Amino acid sequence: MMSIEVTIENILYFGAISLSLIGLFGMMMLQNVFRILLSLVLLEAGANLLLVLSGVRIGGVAPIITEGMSAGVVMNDPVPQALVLTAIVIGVGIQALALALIFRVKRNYGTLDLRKIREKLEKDIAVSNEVSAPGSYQAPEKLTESTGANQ
Amino acid sequence: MTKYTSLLFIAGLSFLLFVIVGYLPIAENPMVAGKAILGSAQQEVGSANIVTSVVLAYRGLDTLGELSILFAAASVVGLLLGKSYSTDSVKTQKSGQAKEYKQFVVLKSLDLLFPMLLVVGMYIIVHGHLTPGGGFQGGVLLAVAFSMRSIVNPGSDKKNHYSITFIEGFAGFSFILIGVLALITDGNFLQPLLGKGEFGSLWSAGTLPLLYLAVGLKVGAELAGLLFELNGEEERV
Amino acid sequence: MIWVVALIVCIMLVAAVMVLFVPNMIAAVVATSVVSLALTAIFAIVKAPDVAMTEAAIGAGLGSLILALGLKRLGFNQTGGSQGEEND
Amino acid sequence: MMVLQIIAFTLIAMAASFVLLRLVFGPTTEDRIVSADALALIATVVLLCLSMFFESSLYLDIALVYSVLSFVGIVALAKVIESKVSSAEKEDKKS
Repeated sequence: MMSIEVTIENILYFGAISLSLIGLFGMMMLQNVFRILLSLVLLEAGANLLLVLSGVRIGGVAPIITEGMSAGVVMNDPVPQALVLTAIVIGVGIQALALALIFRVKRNYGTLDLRKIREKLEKDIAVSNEVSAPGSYQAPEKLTESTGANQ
Repeated sequence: MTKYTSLLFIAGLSFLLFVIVGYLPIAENPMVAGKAILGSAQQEVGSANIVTSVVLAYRGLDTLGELSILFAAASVVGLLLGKSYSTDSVKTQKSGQAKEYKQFVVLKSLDLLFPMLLVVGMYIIVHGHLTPGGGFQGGVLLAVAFSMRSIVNPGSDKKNHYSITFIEGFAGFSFILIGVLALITDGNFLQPLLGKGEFGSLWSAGTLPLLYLAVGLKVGAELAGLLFELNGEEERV
Repeated sequence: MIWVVALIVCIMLVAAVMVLFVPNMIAAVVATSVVSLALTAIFAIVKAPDVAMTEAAIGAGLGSLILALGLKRLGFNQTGGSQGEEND
Repeated sequence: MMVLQIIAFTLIAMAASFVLLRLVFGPTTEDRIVSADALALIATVVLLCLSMFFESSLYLDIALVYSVLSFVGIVALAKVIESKVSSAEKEDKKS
């Protein structure tokens, strides 16, 4: 049985992993597209925190050389910090791109619910292929009802 | 059924992550590349901020790739939203002027904030090699400074998209030009040029401040264009 | 110092759970910016000032700005909140 | 110095927990936005205190950037609320 000390690093690792898992949970379980985007932001933040924590050293200072600094001082690892610096900026680009896609989804389908979008998408595909609407293996009764009402 | 599978996957992943982190050497990792960079960055690059020297000198090509990814994201957003953006600008022009009286306090405080945002942004960009900060953070400040007024009052912006495109292209071109000049004179792409200067002063670390200025202008122009695009009319169903 | 870190991590996790389960969408965006805020403080505590400044500028400022523009444009601000409280 | 640190962080922790209560249980959206604004102010103070206790002026820039940009984010969120009010007025006029 491993004993776990309560130190600052352990608390921070716990927070980072929990944040990533909360984001992953949201991305897999929720049905609203906008909320899935928010979960993606959380997942990204947790991964970034985990990456920065891997470069922290005990008693380290920021990797910036200042004037009164003695020679033997320990510095944090600059490489993960530079990686995360890049990742955060790319993350906001991904966020804006996903938001633009969500705008288009809203304009075309009129809803943000993932199940309704999937239903309408399958119907569109069936109409464009000139076959009857397929029954989904997940909810056959509901789907046939909705398509029957429209015909 | 899918729900239970997802829950099982998340539970397994959390178990795996916690066990892996339990066996990691927390806060004492060997930092193979980091130690070498920390030892030689002051002599080789001459920038006080070692993260800056990693971003622009040791991994400068990655920064170029990142800028191109950001450019691709901004242009795809423009491609997806471009039509509605260009049509409603004329329509909202009149209502924007009428709205100006309603939002007096916010608009005046934004006018007061505008020079402060510019000064802070340029300070962050120019001092990127001495203090924390740099092109990305200062670029965000510049983008917010130029697009905030049109976000608060959608009819009042002049929509000079042309100058934004020009600044963006110019900054990207100058970034690559500095890299190619280094390739010609020194044999390595994006090698810092112009001598190291006095350590810790504003004109030090060779071409790193110029590179960060280019990055800041490019990021600022791209994000400002992105905000203009996203600030369109409400989606009608 | 350890209690400060524990409190900040607590704030971060509470806000993260709130992002997923609060019914109002505007409150979810507010909670996202609170997560970024706590992350900024954590990055400053682990002595990574560059990353902390990036997170402050992009996560807390530009991120919530972009998400607020998205909310405005997607029509989550309609009266009654029936659209905003669509099931999730 | 240690006593000062403990007192400062205790006061900040109390303020943050009260504001957090309002953020989680706030009945209206406006409450939550105001509490997020207050939390941004508290975070600025935390960053300034960290800069004092680490005895390094590098962390002051973070507080500067954070305080400026949090204002902008809150203004954008307030715009969402304001358009909510104006669309409600429009619907009232229609009906």
